[in-house]
Amino acid sequence: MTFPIPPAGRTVEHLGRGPLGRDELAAVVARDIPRDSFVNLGIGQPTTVADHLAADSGVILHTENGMLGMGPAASADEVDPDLTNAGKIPVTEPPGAAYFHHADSFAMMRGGHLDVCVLGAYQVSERGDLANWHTGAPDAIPAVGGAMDLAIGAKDVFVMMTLFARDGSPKLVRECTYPLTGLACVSRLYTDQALFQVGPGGVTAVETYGTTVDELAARLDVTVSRLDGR
Amino acid sequence: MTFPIPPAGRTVEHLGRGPLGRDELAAVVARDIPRDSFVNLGIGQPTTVADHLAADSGVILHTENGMLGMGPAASADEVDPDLTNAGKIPVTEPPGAAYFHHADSFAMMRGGHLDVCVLGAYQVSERGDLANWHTGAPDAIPAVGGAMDLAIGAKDVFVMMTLFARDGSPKLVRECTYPLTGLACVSRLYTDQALFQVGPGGVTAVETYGTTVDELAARLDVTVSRLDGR
Amino acid sequence: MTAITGDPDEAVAGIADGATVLVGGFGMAGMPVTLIEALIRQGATDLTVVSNNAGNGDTGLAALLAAGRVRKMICSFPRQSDSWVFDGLYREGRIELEVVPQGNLAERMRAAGAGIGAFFSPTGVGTLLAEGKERRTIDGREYVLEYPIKGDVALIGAYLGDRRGNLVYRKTARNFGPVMATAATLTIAEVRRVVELGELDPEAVVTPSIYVDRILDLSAAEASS
Amino acid sequence: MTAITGDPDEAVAGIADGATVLVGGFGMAGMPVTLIEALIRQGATDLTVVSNNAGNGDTGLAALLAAGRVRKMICSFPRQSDSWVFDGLYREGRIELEVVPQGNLAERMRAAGAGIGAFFSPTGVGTLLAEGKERRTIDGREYVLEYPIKGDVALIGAYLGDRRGNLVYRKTARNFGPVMATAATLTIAEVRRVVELGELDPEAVVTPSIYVDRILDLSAAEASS
Repeated sequence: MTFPIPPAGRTVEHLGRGPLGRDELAAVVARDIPRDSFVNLGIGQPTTVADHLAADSGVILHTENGMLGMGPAASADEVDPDLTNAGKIPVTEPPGAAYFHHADSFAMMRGGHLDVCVLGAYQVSERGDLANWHTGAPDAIPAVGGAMDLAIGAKDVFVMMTLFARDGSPKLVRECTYPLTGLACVSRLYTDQALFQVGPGGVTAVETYGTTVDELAARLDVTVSRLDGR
Repeated sequence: MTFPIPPAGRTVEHLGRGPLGRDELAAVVARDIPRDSFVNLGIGQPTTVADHLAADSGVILHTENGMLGMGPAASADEVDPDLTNAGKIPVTEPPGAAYFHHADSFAMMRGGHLDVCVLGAYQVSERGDLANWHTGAPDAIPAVGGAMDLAIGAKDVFVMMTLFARDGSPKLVRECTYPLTGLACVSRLYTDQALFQVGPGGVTAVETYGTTVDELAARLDVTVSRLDGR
Repeated sequence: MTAITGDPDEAVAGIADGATVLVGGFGMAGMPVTLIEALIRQGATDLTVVSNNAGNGDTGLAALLAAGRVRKMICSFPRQSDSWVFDGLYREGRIELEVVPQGNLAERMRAAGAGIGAFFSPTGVGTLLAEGKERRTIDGREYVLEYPIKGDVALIGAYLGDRRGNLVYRKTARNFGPVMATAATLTIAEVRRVVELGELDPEAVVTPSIYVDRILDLSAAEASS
Repeated sequence: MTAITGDPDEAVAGIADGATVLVGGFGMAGMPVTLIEALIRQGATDLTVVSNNAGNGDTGLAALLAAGRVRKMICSFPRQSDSWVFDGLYREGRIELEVVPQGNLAERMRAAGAGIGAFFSPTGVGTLLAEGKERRTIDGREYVLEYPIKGDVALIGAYLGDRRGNLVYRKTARNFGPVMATAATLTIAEVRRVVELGELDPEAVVTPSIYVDRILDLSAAEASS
């Protein structure tokens, strides 16, 4: 199922249902990507957003490894080892694509030319700080890839994640405790429980799924506003 | 006529003749460009060096406006307004050429990838400082083009000029009085009267044409050494 | 999304007085003459123009200068055998001039497009054109700090565009176009012809559509005029 | 002048112990596997390797690591599902690691190739990976100063080369190859096939021959093996 775009200026609580499943979450993110945008979808769950973009959305996908106008994942007989996405998964080349090298690809990101980038996260702060590259665990091998470049490299950075970790602790926090990927870079936070705006104005709930803003606010250590100011 | 490459370690005085004509000077520069070099020839007189490169020299010409493997000037029926050299003169495209944009073209220069660049000059100092872009006259419109990039952008910078100005003053000087194009960048100075090495070791005459090292030294305000140390 | 039009006036609509306009071309090669003529009709004035040269003859950029629309030129080589329009304005003190070494000019625009805050360049060290600039020795070599040049608008000439806005250029007419396309808020390209999606080789696209806001299709412009 | 050979061992001759080697590829796409295998046979050790990843599976870069030839990896993403060779060496403390954000990695090599002394990048500001780096606010935005990464050698994979040494790539296998080619003193490319002069479109050449010192022609290598 998909939800309609919420009316401007009003927070919508979708009750009588549970939190969003992974596919539903991807569909909500896809719903909010403006027509004809240039979009980078991060590795992992964000990649699935592509499956929910309407065929006529006009959205053009960028992949950090040097392609604009990337097509869907390749079927078995289409696999070409020279053509993959950032997750090294074989993809396809629709008409109108363009290839470029890594310095040009990251110039495109760093220069602020992408409209939207969708990333996963360990934590997001109320100001929009992002932590998504490193758990900080002493035995973890650090690996950043393009995460820091993407974090600062799009006009809008959307994060998609579950709102709570497996141990029940919130992942939307006052201050990130995990090592940061970027400062004040996230604009919208898509979770199974709710969609938030984050940034200089703090946290504002746009939609909730199977819960109310008040219920969520009680479980979070941040102040959650509503679009309608209540 | 052309001169043989002078024997290593010996300064050669070509007497019984006058100073070099413009064509002869270009031929001497061409003689000293190593086989298979990547070379940029500056606007004006340096451009004529191309006419003296052997057909089998393997030299590949770079033009700052975005081409490697530039061909000779276009004949009347070959003129293509989209294909010119840095002097905006129509040229041709032999097999094996490559085009690139201006940032890439100057990255190639600034990054030190060209073997030789040949420039004209108003003055060259004994240390190899170059002045070739601006007379400093109050009514002159300053225009630098790629001169400063070329001055620092080749492994070897050759300058070709007359040794003396029309008023008889030497153009090889202790300190340039014209505004500088680059510091300590010239390695070899080709003039109608003599070929010099310049740089940290000062001025060394390699060849003279129609005059002796001693005669030249008497007319210059710099110390001129000989390759053989006399 | 790239808007495609055959109408030069539509292509340049909305350019504001006081705008910084990047103008492609090296001499006449790659010069977006039709867009400049439309800009003259459009009327924006008090412009800062960034271009390698300061106009040739009486058309294109020279005509914009002659129309008195340009407050300041940022370029590498204003003085040419056929730059009489600029020369006259300059000598009369009616135009400001910032001379930038050609490679720094290109790299400063690249920096603007690539989100680089500033860079240390070895070009110009010890010369008049580096006076007052921050200087630093790195690894034994001297550099000056150069800042990005960002355009409000870029007017460029390309060879072909596709329906999506991807561009290819032709020979040395490529020059500043691809760099300027990345460095401006609004990039407008004139192309000889717009082709269908799939007609350009994805390996040979020089300017991907993300950098192109509007295309003027000269073949459509001619057909309708 | 670009030397062309069908012999992988000749292609990598002379690489010195202690060299910094830039290795192309993003995962296996663009990875110069035959050159790396030859480098293992060649025997150079104590290498610093700069590459986006730290090896996949047991071949290519992973095999070089397994052979104990690499002292230090500079990369953006060492930890992958199939990076067991690197993971083991790292956990045993037998290899040094410098993690660099992918775009800074590419841009630092571009700077090396382009003669830029250093540049201010907004990527990584306020993170662990910018600790100890010079920081500056320019036009209201925060940046960190990043320095060039220069290679003694670059090993890259391309698609086709021509007799002069011009290279084209194929699809997303292009990735780091063109940047690394500019950033190394000695650039060695393996290509599927070498074609005659004139067979590559001059508009579509990605790496001009000036950046290519040696080409390994894989079609000739196969024919002779």
